[in-house]
Amino acid sequence: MEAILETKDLSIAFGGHVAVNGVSVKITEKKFTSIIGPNGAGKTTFFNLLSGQLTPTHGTIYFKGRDITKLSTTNRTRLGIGRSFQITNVFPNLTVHENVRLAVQSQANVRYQMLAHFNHYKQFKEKANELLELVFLDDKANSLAVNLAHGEKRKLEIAMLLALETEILLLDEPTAGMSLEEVPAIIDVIKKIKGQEDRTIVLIEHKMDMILGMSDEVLVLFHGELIAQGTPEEMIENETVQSAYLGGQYDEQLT
Amino acid sequence: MDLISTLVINGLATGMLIFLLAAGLTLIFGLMSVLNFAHGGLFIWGAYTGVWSYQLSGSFIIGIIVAIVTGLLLGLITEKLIIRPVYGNHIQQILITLGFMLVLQEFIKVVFGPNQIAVSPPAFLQGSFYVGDVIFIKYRLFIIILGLLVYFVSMFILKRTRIGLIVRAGVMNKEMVQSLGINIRLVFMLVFMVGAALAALSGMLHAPYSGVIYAEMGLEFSILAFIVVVIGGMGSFSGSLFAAILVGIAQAFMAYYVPALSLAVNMLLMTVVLIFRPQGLFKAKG
Amino acid sequence: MNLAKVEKSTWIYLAISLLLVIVPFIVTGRSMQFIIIQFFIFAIFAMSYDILLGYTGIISFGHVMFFGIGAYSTAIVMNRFDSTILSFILAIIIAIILAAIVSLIVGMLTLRLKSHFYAMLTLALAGLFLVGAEKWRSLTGGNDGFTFSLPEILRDSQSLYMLCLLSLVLIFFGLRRLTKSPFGRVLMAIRENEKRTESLGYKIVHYKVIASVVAGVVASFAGVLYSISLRFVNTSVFATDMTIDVLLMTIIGGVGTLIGPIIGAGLVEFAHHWLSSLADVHWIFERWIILYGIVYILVVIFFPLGIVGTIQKKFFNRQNYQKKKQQNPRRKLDEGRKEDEDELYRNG
Amino acid sequence: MMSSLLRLNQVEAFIQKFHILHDISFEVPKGEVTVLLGRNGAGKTTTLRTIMGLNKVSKGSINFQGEEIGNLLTHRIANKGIGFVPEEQGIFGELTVGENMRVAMKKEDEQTTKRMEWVLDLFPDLKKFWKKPGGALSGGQKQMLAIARAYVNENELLLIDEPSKGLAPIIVDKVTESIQQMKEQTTILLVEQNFLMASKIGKKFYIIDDGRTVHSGQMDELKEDKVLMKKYLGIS
Repeated sequence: MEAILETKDLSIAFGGHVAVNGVSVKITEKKFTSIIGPNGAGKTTFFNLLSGQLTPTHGTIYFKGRDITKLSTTNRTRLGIGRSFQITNVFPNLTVHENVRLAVQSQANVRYQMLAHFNHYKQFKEKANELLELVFLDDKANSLAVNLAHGEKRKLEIAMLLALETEILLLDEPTAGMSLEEVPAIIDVIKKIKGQEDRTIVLIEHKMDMILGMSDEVLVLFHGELIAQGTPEEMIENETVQSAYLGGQYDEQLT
Repeated sequence: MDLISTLVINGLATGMLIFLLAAGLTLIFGLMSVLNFAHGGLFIWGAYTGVWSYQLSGSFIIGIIVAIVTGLLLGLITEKLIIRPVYGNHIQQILITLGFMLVLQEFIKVVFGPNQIAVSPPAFLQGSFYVGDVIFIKYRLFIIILGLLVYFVSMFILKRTRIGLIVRAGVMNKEMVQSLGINIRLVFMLVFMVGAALAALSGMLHAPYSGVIYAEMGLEFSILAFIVVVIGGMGSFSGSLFAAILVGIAQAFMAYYVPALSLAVNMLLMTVVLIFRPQGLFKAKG
Repeated sequence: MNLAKVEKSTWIYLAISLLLVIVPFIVTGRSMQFIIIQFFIFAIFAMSYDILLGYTGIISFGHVMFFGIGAYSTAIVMNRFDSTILSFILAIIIAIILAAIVSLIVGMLTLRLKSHFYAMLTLALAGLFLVGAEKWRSLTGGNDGFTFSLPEILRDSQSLYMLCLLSLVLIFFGLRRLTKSPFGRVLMAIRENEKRTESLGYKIVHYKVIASVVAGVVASFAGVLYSISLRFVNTSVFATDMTIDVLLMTIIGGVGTLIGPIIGAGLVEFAHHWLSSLADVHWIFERWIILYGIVYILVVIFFPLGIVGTIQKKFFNRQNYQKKKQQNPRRKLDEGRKEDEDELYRNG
Repeated sequence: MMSSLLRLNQVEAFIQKFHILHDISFEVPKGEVTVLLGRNGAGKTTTLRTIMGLNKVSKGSINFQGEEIGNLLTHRIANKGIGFVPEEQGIFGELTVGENMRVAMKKEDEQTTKRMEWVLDLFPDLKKFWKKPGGALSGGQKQMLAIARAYVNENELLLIDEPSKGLAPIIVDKVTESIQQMKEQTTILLVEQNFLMASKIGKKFYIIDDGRTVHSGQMDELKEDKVLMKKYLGIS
């Protein structure tokens, strides 16, 4: 199997605190990889390293064999690594539709066009609408993003990420903070993308049942270190994971 | 040699004056993360009220006291009316304090008239003396001593006293300090008042130094103070002292050797610093 | 061009422009015409500032340097060459090229900095230009400045009026199109959330530099008009007061609206004129800046969106509310409660 | 009947315009450890912050020792005798461990000094790193410092938000032990995701879901109630 994304001995320290410590993983192309670990295990930090928000203190990141450790966020996105954020991160005073259209526009490489009216690009408008429909936000297209409820903002995040059509999708807890009723819809969206089998998906998630159903591979982070890696079934059997992370029968899901 | 020493002393005196003004600015920025463009307004109000009472009473000390009191009061008003609604929003702070600067400057003209006022140092600080070949102007020496005094007293308060501790803790985590039972609003108001008083004091001290005061002085000097704060690293007290002295001495030398460039030297210094070290000289990271 | 596709607001603006064409035939007083001309010029200047502040979220305290570059280029060219239309066109070209070069260099050097550093650095750079204008006496005449002559047609108040109006209208529509282009939308995205714009694959520094070049060139053009309206130039065109003025106009009118700065410029210009003429009534009006400063402070605190922004927001909300009611009456209103707590603490 | 130290009655709260707490009602009996449980984003942290006055109460009442404290300013609430250990610990990173403690000490009398000594015996690490900046401590040490800091004043009630978050299991045991010692002297309201830890020290529990207190009972019973655990806590 081809590894599309690979890290070698990736580490980052903030002050004295090592948030990610010597993580070496291979993410297989067109597979669904989940990263689990308790709060504070370094999952989001790991994502930030992959997408370029942070620069590692040492270690290397390869995308299709190419060293991308020093590339900016912008360039990584253009190469094909897109991400959603755990802390909702949209353009508050633009409409929902504009939020998505900005992503569509970037994907279509229309970046410095300053003479034409944006409505000139009908295809962008339509594509943005399609994506909003996909995440069930079409009726909010003309609201300002700032006025969305939290769950809706998460949906918007996903729509923007999909609009970029990147080969890799990094999803940082897409269902965090959503009400229970909203979760299935988002899972459906993710399953739909997975069903198309043309993207590599990496997902941080706490809800074990969700991971079990979809993941091809599970990585377990604990204290910034990769303590186990394997199929979901293997992870459930794995004793290291059991003792260090799951900590007996109860407390895993509480995080 | 004596020429260089004289220039250095001149530069030090100018630097100390700028430091006093910048100290308040950097204190307020470093501790409260407030960009106060009205600082120059506090400076001229200190100068005018101080000079007015100095000339009325004949006592320089009274002038200084009045300037400080003006600073404290204006600081109180500024914090309550102008800064409090816009805590945490840099753009709004810049915009609103700039507007207040204009108002303060124009009010000077309303209260004290639009003309400039001539000021001379008090008798006991007039004149100069020689040590070897180097000339010491008393008033400048006075300013240098006072500036150093302010620096060390402030450092002592910040580093060694409980109130200093609280202020430093408050900068790092406001909510936590409140949760420990401390009224952080009051503490910050005091910090702002002290910063304003420093501005007013520097205005008052500046008056006899330049010999004349006028309302537009505020904006001119606040630009200078901002330059110093940026060069030193915003929020760094020691950085401001260093940068103020640097600017003061650079100005003194330029004024002597390349007078045409003396006005531009500060801007050039800042431009160079910002381009190569945008966080300023005394700060670890941006 | 398909007329049906033109937005309704465009027709309104065109109609207003036409009305303004008639004005000089009604208002024939030279001093009043002069005030309106000043209003047009500052409206152009304020719009250019709005591109920076309102659309891209950049606070510059040195925008006046481009205005000054325009003013001095014109004055110097007209002074050294014959006072013909040709040299006037040459002056415009020089003004624009100079402004473009300076804004490009300044932008590339400084736009990587954080907002408040950028604000101060531009303040300092404008200060450098001011010092330069004072010291380079052979070229600028120092503090006192100099007068220059103009071709006949530009000396005529009515044709000057038309020139300024035409410029205002063209620049307004040009900038409006720019802000509604895909490029303009990216600028707004940068204003809203720089980091996120980056992770969508946009190189934000490029955008900021382009925005500052556009703003610089337009400001320079305003400077050109300013100097020919006075037939005189001095160092005041580089003064910080001028930046503050244009800042006030933009904010009072409403940032990020383009039409706002025009209205702001009008208000400030006319208020200035009217209040200082009241100085005979009471001396306080001589200090009209106090009033103006207080109004401005109140605007920043209570109407941070400015006049136009506040109106637009009201309008937008109402429109949206009605739309929502029609489309989806059953939708629950209290969906907000799931807001991620952490996130709100950070934002709030 | 046990007297309750703190009582929340139908508390509602907003963050910005978002309605986060809808109906929070519970009591914290004196001398016990009461635990708040619930999913991520259920409103537990907001509840603690609202008690502390860091968040406004829009409706309902918060009663502490028979006195209404809803919407008092935070420092006043703190001075009534409530200590707070926030989720992110709130360590002053550039102050030393000693200075962190000094900020907290309201007075430096004999009694406070005694408490300080007692606390430091509980956390010998803090003594060892007395002159080290708080920011350089490990996660566990930070947590201990945060707890020690809240404890050094004579507080009636401690609010502790997820002390086990991001800590290694061995450290969690240490923190658990220290809280167990403290509960002898102080009433504690604990938010905790680590069920093992919570069940060791907690007596009574309340489950918060969707900004509402939906269930309460004794900690011992909860362990057996698989249905409840799955429904609200997602434990299978």
